[in-house]
Amino acid sequence: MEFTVNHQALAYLVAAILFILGLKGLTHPASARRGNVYAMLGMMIAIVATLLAREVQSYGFIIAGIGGGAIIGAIVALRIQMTAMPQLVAALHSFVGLAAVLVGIGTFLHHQTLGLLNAVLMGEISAGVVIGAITFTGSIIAFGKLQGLLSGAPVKFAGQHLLNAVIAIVTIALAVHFAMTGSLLSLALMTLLALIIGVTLIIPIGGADMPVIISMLNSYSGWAAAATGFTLHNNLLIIVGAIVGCSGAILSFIMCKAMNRSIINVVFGGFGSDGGTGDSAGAQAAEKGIKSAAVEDAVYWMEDAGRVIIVPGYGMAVSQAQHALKELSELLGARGVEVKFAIHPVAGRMPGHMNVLLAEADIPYDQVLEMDEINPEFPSTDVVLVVGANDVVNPAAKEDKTSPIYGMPILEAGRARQVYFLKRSMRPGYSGVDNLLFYQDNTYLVFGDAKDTIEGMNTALKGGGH
Amino acid sequence: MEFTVNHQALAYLVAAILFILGLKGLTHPASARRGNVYAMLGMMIAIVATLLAREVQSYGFIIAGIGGGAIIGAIVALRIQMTAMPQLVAALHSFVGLAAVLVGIGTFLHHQTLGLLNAVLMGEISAGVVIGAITFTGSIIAFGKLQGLLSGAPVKFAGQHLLNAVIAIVTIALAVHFAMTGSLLSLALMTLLALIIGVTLIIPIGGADMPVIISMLNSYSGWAAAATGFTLHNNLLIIVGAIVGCSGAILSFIMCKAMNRSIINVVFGGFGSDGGTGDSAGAQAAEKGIKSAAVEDAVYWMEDAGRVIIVPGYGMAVSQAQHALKELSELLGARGVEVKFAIHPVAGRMPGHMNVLLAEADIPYDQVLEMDEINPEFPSTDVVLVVGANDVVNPAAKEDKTSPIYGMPILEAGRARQVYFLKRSMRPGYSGVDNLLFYQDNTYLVFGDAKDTIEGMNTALKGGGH
Amino acid sequence: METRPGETRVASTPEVVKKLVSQGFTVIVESGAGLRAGYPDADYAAAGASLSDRASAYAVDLLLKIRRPDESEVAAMQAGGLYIGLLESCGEDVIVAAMLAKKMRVLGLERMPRSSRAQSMDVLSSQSNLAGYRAVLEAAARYGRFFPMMMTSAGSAKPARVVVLGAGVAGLQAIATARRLGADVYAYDVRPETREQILSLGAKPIDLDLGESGAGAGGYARELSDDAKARQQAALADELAKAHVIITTALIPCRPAPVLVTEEVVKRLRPGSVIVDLAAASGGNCPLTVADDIVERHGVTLVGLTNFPALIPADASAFYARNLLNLIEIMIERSDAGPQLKDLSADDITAAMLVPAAA
Amino acid sequence: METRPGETRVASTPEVVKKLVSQGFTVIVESGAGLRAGYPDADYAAAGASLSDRASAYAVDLLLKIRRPDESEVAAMQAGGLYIGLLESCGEDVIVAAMLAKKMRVLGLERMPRSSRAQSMDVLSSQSNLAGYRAVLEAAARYGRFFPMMMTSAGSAKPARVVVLGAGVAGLQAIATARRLGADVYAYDVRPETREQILSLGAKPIDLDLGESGAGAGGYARELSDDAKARQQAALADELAKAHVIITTALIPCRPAPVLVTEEVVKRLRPGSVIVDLAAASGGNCPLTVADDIVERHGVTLVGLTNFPALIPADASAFYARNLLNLIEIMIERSDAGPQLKDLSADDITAAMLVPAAA
Amino acid sequence: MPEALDPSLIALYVFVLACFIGYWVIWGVTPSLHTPLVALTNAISGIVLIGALLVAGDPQAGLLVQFIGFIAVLLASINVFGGFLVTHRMLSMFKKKKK
Amino acid sequence: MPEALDPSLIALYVFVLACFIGYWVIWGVTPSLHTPLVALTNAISGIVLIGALLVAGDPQAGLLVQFIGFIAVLLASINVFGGFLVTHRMLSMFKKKKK
Ligand SMILES: NC(=O)c1ccc[n+]([C@@H]2O[C@H](COP(=O)([O-])OP(=O)(O)OC[C@H]3O[C@@H](n4cnc5c(N)ncnc54)[C@H](OP(=O)(O)O)[C@@H]3O)[C@@H](O)[C@H]2O)c1
Ligand SMILES: NC(=O)c1ccc[n+]([C@@H]2O[C@H](COP(=O)([O-])OP(=O)(O)OC[C@H]3O[C@@H](n4cnc5c(N)ncnc54)[C@H](OP(=O)(O)O)[C@@H]3O)[C@@H](O)[C@H]2O)c1
Ligand SMILES: NC(=O)c1ccc[n+]([C@@H]2O[C@H](COP(=O)([O-])OP(=O)(O)OC[C@H]3O[C@@H](n4cnc5c(N)ncnc54)[C@H](O)[C@@H]3O)[C@@H](O)[C@H]2O)c1
Ligand SMILES: NC(=O)c1ccc[n+]([C@@H]2O[C@H](COP(=O)([O-])OP(=O)(O)OC[C@H]3O[C@@H](n4cnc5c(N)ncnc54)[C@H](O)[C@@H]3O)[C@@H](O)[C@H]2O)c1
Repeated sequence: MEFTVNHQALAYLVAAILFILGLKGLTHPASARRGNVYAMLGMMIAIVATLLAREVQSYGFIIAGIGGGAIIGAIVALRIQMTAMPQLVAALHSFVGLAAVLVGIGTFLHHQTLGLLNAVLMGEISAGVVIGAITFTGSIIAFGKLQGLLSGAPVKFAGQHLLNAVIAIVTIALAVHFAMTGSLLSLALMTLLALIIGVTLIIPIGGADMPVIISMLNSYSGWAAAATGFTLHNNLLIIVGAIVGCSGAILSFIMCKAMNRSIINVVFGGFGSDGGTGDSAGAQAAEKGIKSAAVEDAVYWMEDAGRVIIVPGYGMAVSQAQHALKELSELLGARGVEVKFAIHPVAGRMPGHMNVLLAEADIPYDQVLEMDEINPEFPSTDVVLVVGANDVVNPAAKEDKTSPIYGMPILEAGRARQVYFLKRSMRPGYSGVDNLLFYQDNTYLVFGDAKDTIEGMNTALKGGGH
Repeated sequence: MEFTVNHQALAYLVAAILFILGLKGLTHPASARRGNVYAMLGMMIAIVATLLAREVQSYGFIIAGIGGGAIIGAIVALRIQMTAMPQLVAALHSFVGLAAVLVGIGTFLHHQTLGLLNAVLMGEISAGVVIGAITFTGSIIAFGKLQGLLSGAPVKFAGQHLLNAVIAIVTIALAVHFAMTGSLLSLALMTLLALIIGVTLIIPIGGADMPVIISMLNSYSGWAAAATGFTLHNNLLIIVGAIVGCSGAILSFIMCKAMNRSIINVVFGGFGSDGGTGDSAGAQAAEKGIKSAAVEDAVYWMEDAGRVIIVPGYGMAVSQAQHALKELSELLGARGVEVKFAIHPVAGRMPGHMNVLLAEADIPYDQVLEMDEINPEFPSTDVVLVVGANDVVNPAAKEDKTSPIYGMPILEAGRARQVYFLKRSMRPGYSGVDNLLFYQDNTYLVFGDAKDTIEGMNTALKGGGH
Repeated sequence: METRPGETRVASTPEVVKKLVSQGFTVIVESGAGLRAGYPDADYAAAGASLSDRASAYAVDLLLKIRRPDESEVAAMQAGGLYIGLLESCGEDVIVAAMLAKKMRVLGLERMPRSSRAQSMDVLSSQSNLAGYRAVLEAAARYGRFFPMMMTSAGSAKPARVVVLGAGVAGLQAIATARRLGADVYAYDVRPETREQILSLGAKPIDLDLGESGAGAGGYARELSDDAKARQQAALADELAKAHVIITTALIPCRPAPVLVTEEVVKRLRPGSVIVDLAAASGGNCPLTVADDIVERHGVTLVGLTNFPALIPADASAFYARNLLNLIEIMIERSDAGPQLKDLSADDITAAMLVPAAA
Repeated sequence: METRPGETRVASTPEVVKKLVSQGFTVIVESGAGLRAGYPDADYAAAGASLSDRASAYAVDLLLKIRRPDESEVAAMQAGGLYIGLLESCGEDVIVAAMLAKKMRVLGLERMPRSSRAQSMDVLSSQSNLAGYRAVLEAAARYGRFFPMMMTSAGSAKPARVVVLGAGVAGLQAIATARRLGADVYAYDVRPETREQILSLGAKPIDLDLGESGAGAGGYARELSDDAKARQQAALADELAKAHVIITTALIPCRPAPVLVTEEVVKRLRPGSVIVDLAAASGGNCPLTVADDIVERHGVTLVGLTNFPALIPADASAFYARNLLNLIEIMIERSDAGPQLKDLSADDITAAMLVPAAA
Repeated sequence: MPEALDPSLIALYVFVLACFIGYWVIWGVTPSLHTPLVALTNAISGIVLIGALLVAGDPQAGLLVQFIGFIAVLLASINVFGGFLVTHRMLSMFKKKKK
Repeated sequence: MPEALDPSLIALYVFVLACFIGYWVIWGVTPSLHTPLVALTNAISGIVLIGALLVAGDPQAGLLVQFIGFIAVLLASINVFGGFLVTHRMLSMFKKKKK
C-alpha cells in the first residue's frame, strides 16, 4: 500500500495527540514519566511519517544529520551535571531557533528555484526566520548568563526600549519588502536584525529571572516552528508549534506568579524593575544568595517525605498559625508522613509559649518533642519546616563566638535534608543577629505570613488540579 | 467585494473563538454573563456568514423559519417558570436532535438529486441522523419525566441492556448498508431504530439523575452537530459540535462527581444501581423529597451573603470541626460576610459543650450568641449552616405535640433564606425523631463528616480554578 | 438562708426575683440569704422582694430551697404550702413524711424526668456541671506540678495525666476543663454511648470489656453485677496507676457509689497525686475518701468535698434559680388575680416530681 | 531545708543530685528538705546524696539555697565557701555583708544577666513562670463564677473578664492560663514590645498613651515619671473597672512596685471580683493588698500571697534545681581530681552574679 | 504542498483539536453554574441551524428538501433564541445582590 | 463543498485551535515540574526537524539547500534527542523514594 499524504496526515494527527497527552502528563508528578514517553512516541511517529513521504527521496544528509544529532544530543544529555540543566536547555533552544532560520531560508531557496514563490509564502517564511533568529541569539545570551560566560547582572542603558522598538520596526519593514519582492538582501538584513533583537531583548534581564526567560524562549521556539509549519503547510508543525508557543507563554506566566514577579517586567527586561516593590523580600534574599521557594515546592517535598519536623517559633504565635499547622500535620499524616514538632526551650517569648498554642490547636502531646529528644532525629529527616522561628535554629550559636547567642543550644534543623523557613522578611529574630542557616545550600525561604503560607500548603495538599 | 468561502471561513473561525470564550466565561460567576454575550455574538456572526454564502439563495423559508423560531423561542423562554427550566432545556434539546435528523435527510436527498453521493458522505449522514434521533427521543423522554408526564421512577426490566445492545447493532448494520447502497429504506429503518434507542436509553433513569442526563443529551446533540458538520464539510459545525459534545460529557462527569454518582450508572441507566452503595444518603434523601447539595453550592451562596449563622451541634464535636469552622468564619469575614455562631442551650452532650470547643478554636466571644439573642436574627439571615446539629433546630419541638422534644425552645434556623445541614446520613439526633426542617423548601443537606465538609468549603473559598 | 455548714448558695437571685415579681408573685427573701453568693439584700429589694426574718420567710405558699430542710425548718413551714427543693433522699424519709403530714405538697428536684423539655429545669444537671468544673480547679491547685506540658529553658514539665471516671454531666465538664488546662485526659464510663462523647471533647476513652453494659434507664447507669464490678476494678487499676490526677464522678441513683479506685491503686500512685471524689457524698468512688474533708493517704491527696457548687456560689445560685423559674413557669397560669397554680399531676414533669402522699 | 514559713520548695531534686554526683560532686542534702515538694529522702539517697542534719548541710564548699538566709543560717555556713541563692535584696544588705565577712563568695541569682545564654540558669524566669500559672488557678478558685463562657439550659454564664497588668514572664503565663480556662483576657504593660506578645497569646492588649516609654535596660521596665504614673492610673481605671479578675505582675527592679490598681478602682469592681497581686512582696500593685494574706475589701477578694511557686513545689523545685545545675555546669571544669571551680570573674554570667566584696 | 489532502481528513484534524478544547474549556466550573452552562451549550448546539440554512436556502434542492430544511431551521432557531434567552434569565438570577 | 478553501486558512484554523489547547494543557502544573516541563516542550519544539527533513531530503532542491537542510536536521536532532533524554533524567530524579 502506498503511503499517501492522507496516511501521513493521519500519522501526524496521532503524533499531535501524543504530544498533547505528553504535555498534559508533565503537569503531574504521577504521570510525568508517562508523558515524556508519549511525547517521544509522537516524535518518532512524526519522523517516520515524514521520511516515508514522497518528497523525501535522498537519505544521505538525513541519516548523517539525525545520526550525528542523536549521538551529540545523547552524549550531552547524559554527561551534563544536574545543576547545569538550565544552560543545556538554553543551548538546545538556540539550536531550534537556528534550525528554524535555516529551514526558512532553505525553503525560500528551494521554492525560488521551483518558481513557486508568492507573497503569502514569503510572509510566512519571514515570520519563521525572524522568530527563529530571535530565539537563536536570545538563547545564546541566556546560555552565556547561566553558564557564567556573561555577567548575570542586567545590562541596562538609556533608550534601550526605544532602540528595540526601532530595530523591530525596521525588521518588520524589511519583512514586508521581502514578501513583496523576494529580495534576498532584505531576507539577509532582516535575519541579521532579528539576531540583534534576540541579544538586546535578553541582555537587560537579571540572572534571577532566567528560568522564566528560558520558558519564554521556549515559547518563541514554538512560534518559530508554527511559522515554519505555515511555510510548509504542515499541520503537525503548526499544531505542535502553536501548543508549545502558547503553553510556553502560559508557563512563563505561571512561573512569574509563583515567583511573585511581573511578567511584563521579565519579558521586556527592566521595565521599571529598578523601582520594584512587593517582591523586595525575595529580591533581597536573592542578592544575598539566599534561595526562596514557593509554597508548592515545600509541599511537593513534604508530601513525599518520610519524616517532617516542624519547628515553631515566635512568628507562629504572632500569626496564630497553630490551627493551620494542626491541619497540615493531619494532612501529611494522612499521606503516611511522620510529623513531629520540635520545641526549643526558649522558642517564643515566654516559657512554654509554643506548648500553650500547640495544645490549643489540639496537637497530640506525643508529637511534641523537646530539643534534646529531637536533635538526634534531624539528620534522618527529609524536610524541616521552620515556622516563624529564627534564633532557635541559628547555627551562629554554635559557630560564631562573637554572636550574642553564642553558647545557646539550638535545634539542629540545618542537618536535615531540606529546610523551609516560613517568615515574612529578611529581618532577624529577637536577638537581632543574622541567621547563618539561611545561607545553607539546603535552605529555602518561603516569604509571607506564616498562617497564610501554611494555609496555602493545606490547600495545595488537599488537591486542586484536574 | 465578493463574500468568498474564504471570507466565510474566517468569519466562522471568529465565531468558533467566540463560542469557546463564551463557554469558558460560563465557568465563573463573574464572567458568566459576558460569556453568554460572546456566544450570542458568535452565533450571529455564524448565521450572517452563512446567509451571505453563495449556496444560500432563496430566503423565503429561511426568514419564515428563523422568524418563527425566534418568536416561539423568545416567548417560551420568557414565559417559563424558573422551576421549569430543566424541562425547557430538555425540550430544546429534542429540537436540536430533530433538526440534525432533518438536515441529514435533507442533505441526503439533495445530494441524491445532484448525484454527489459517496460512501464517506453517507457514513457521515448516518452518524448525524442516528445521533440526532437518539437525542430527539431521549430528550422527549427526559422532558416527560421532568414535566411529570411520565413517572420519574426508573423503568427497568430484565434483559434491558441486552435489548439495547441488539438494537444498537442492528442500527449500525443498517448504517453500513445505507452507506454502501444509499438505500432510503435503510435510512428510514435506521432512523426509526435510533429513535427507539433514545427511548430505551433514558427510560430506566431515575428522576434524581435527570440533571446529569440533560447534560449528557446535550453532549449527544453536540456530536450530532459535529456529524452534520462532517456531512456538510463545515468546520464551524465540526468545531462547535465537538466542543459541545466533549464539554457536555465532561460536565456530566463533573456533575456526577459532585452528586457522588457513578457516571456509568447514570448514562447506562440502572447498571447495578439497585445495589448502589456510597450514595445511599443522597439517594435516601431524594426519595423522601429532601434536597441534597454540594459543598460548592453552599459556598457560592455564603460567599455572597450578608449574614451567615452557624449552628453547631454534637456532630461538630464528634468530628472536631471547630478549628475548620474558625477558618471558615475568617474566610467569610474577609469577604465582608457577617458570621455568627448560634448556641442552643442543650447543643452537644454536656452543658457548655459548644462553648468549650469554640473557645478552643479561638472563636471570638462576641461572635457567639445564645438562643434568645440570635433567634430574632434568623429571618434576616441569608444562609444558616447547621453543623452536626439536629434536635436543636427541629421545628417539631414547636409544631408536633406528640414529639418527645415538644416544648423545647429551638433555634429558628428554618426562618432564614437558606439552610444547609452538614451531617453524614439521614439518621436523627439524640432524641431519635425525624427533623421536619429537612423537608422545608429552602433546606439542603450536605452529606459527609462535618470537618471534611467544612474543610472542603474552606478550600473552595480559598480559590482554585483559573 | 441555707443552714447547712459550707453552703453558700441561695435558691433565687435578684434577676429571677424580678421576673417572678413581674409575673405577679409576692416574693419574700430571708435577709442575708444571698450574701455569701455575692447577691446583697439591697439587690433583692431593688428587684421587688420584701426582705424578712427567717420565720416569715418559711411561712409562705411556695417555698424555694436548695438543701434538704431540717426538722426546725419543716416546723416553720406553712401547712398546705408547696415546697420545691432537693430532698437528698431516696425512698422512705422522715423529713418528707413530716412535710406531707403538714398537708404540704413536696416537689423533689431529684425526681425531675430526663426529657428534653425538662432539661432547663434540671438542677442536678446544672449543679453537676459546676461541680465538674470546680473539681478540676481544686485538683490543679492541689497538684504540685503543672497540668499543661511546658518545655522551658529550666527543663520540661510533662503534662499531667488526668483520668476522669464517670462521664455524665460532671464528668464531661471535668474532662473539658482539664483539657483546657492542657492536661492529658483519659476518661471512662460504664455507659457505652459515652465513648463518642469523650472523644468529642478531645479526650481519650478508656475501653474495658466488662461483659455487660452499664446503661440503665433514663440515661442513668445501673449497678453492675458483683462479677463485673470486680472485673472493672481490676481492669481499671493499671490505667489509674499511671494517672497523676483522678477525678471520679460515678453515681448510680439511689445506690451507693461504685468503688472504682481501690486502696491498692492509691498506693501505686506517684506521691503528690491528687484524687477528687465527686461521689464522696454517696460513699465515694474511692473507699479512702473522707466526705467533706481533704486527707492525705499514701502520699496522695484525697479531696472529699461534697459541695463543689457552693464554691462557685454566684453562678451556682444563678443556674439554680433559673431552673426553678423555668419550673415555676410551667406550673402556673396567669390570671387577673395573679398567678394560679395548675393541676400538678396534669403535666408529666410536675407529676413525676410530686412526692406521693403515701410515701 | 528552707525555713521560711510557707516555703515548700527545695533547691535540688533527686534527678539533679544524680547528675551532680555523676560529675564528681559529693552532695549533702538536709534530711526532710524535699519532703514538702514531694521528693522523699529515700530518693535523694538513691540518687547518691548523703543525708545529714541541718548543721553539716550548711558547712559545705558550695551551698545551694532558695530563699535569703537568716542570721543563724549564715552562722552555720562554712567560711570561704560559695553561696548560690536568691538574696532578695538590692544594694546594702547586712546578711550579705555577714557572708562576705566570712570570706564567702556570694552568687546572687537576681543578678543573672538576661542574655540568651543565661536563660537556662535564670531562676527569676522559671519561678515567675510558675507564679503566673498558679496565680490564675488561685483567682479561678476564688472567683464565684465560671471563667469560661457557658451557654446552658439553666442560663448563660458570661466569660470572666480578666485583666493582666505587666506582661513579663509571669504576666504572659497568666494570660496564657486564663485564656486556656476560657476567660476574656486583656493585658497591659509599659514596655511597647509586649503588645505583639500579648496578641501572640490570643489576648487583647490595652493601649494607653503615656507620652513616654516604660522600657528600661536589659528587658526590664523602668520607673515612670510621676506625671506618667498619674496618667497611667487614670487611663487604666476604666479598663480595670470592667474587669472581674485582675492579676498584677508589674515590677521594677530595686524599686517599689508601681501602683496600678487604686482603691477607687477596687470600689468600682463588681462584688465577688478577685485581685491577685503578684507584686505583693514589693509593696503590691494595689495599695489594698496585704502581703502574705488574702483579704476582702469593698466586696473584692485581694490575694496577696508572695510565694506562688511554693504552691507547686514539685515543678518549682525541679526548675530551680535545673537552673542551678546549668549554672554549676558553666562554673566548673572536670579534672581527674573531681570538679574544679573556674575563675568566676572570667565568665560574664558568673562575673555579673558575684556580689562584689566591697558591697 | 503538491497533493491535496482529503477534506474529510482536515475535518478530522479540526474535530480532534476541538475535542481537546471541549475537554478543557469547562473544567473548574462553579457548581452553581452547572445549569446555566447546560443551557448555554444547548443554545450553542443550535449551531445545526447553519446546516439547516444550507439545506433550506438552496432552491436547486427541490421543494421537499427545502421544506425539510425549513422545519429544521424553525426547530434550530427556537433552540438558539430560546436557549440564549433562558441562559440570560438564569444568569440574571445569579447576579450578586451586594456591591 | 464546491469551492476549495485556501490552504492557509485551514492552517489558520488548526493554528487557532492548537493555541487554545496550548493555553489549557499545562495549567495546574506542579511547580516542581516547571523545569522538566520546559525541557520537554523544548524537546517537542524540535519538531522543526520535520521541516528540516523536508528541506534536506529533496534532491531536486540542489546541494546548497540540502546542505542547509542537513545543518538544520543536525541541530534539530540534537535538540530532540538531547531534550527527551534530559527530561527523562530530570524526571528520574523526581521519582518518589517511598512506596
Ligand atoms: N521563651 C522565652 O521565655 C523568651 C523570652 C524572651 C526572649 N526570648 C528570646 O526569643 C527568641 C525566641 O526564638 P524564636 O526562634 O522563637 O523567635 P525569633 O528568633 O524572635 O524569630 C521569630 C521569627 O518569626 C518571624 N515572624 C514574626 N511574625 C511572623 C509572622 N506573622 N509570620 C511569619 N513569620 C513571622 C520573624 O521574621 P519576620 O519578621 O521576617 O517575619 C522572626 O524572625 C530567642 O532569642 C529567645 O532568647 C525567649
Ligand atoms: N447539652 C446537654 O447537656 C445534653 C445532654 C444530654 C443530651 N442532650 C441532647 O442532645 C441533643 C443535642 O442536640 P444537637 O443538635 O447538638 O445534636 P443531635 O440532635 O444529637 O444531632 C447531632 C447530629 O450530628 C450529626 N453528626 C454526628 N457526627 C457527625 C459528624 N462526624 N459529622 C457530621 N455530622 C455528624 C448526626 O447526624 P448523622 O449521624 O447523620 O451524621 C446528628 O444528627 C438534644 O436532643 C439534647 O436534648 C444534651
Ligand atoms: N434532660 C436530659 O436530657 C438530661 C438531663 C441530665 C442528664 N442527662 C443525661 O444523663 C446521663 C447521666 O447524667 P448524670 O451525670 O446526671 O449521671 P449521674 O450523676 O447519675 O452519674 C454520673 C456518671 O457515672 C457513671 N457511672 C455509674 N456507675 C459507673 C461505674 N461503675 N463505672 C463508671 N462510671 C459509672 C454514669 O454512667 C454517669 O455517666 C448523661 O448522659 C446526661 O447527658 C440528660
Ligand atoms: N535571658 C533572657 O533573655 C530573659 C530572661 C528573663 C526575662 N526576659 C525578658 O525580660 C522581660 C521582663 O521580664 P520579667 O517578667 O522578669 O520582668 P519583671 O518581673 O521585672 O516585671 C514584670 C513586668 O511588669 C512590667 N511593668 C513594670 N512597670 C510597669 C507599669 N508601671 N505598668 C505596667 N507594667 C509594668 C514590666 O514591663 C514587666 O513586663 C520579658 O520580656 C522577658 O521575656 C529575658
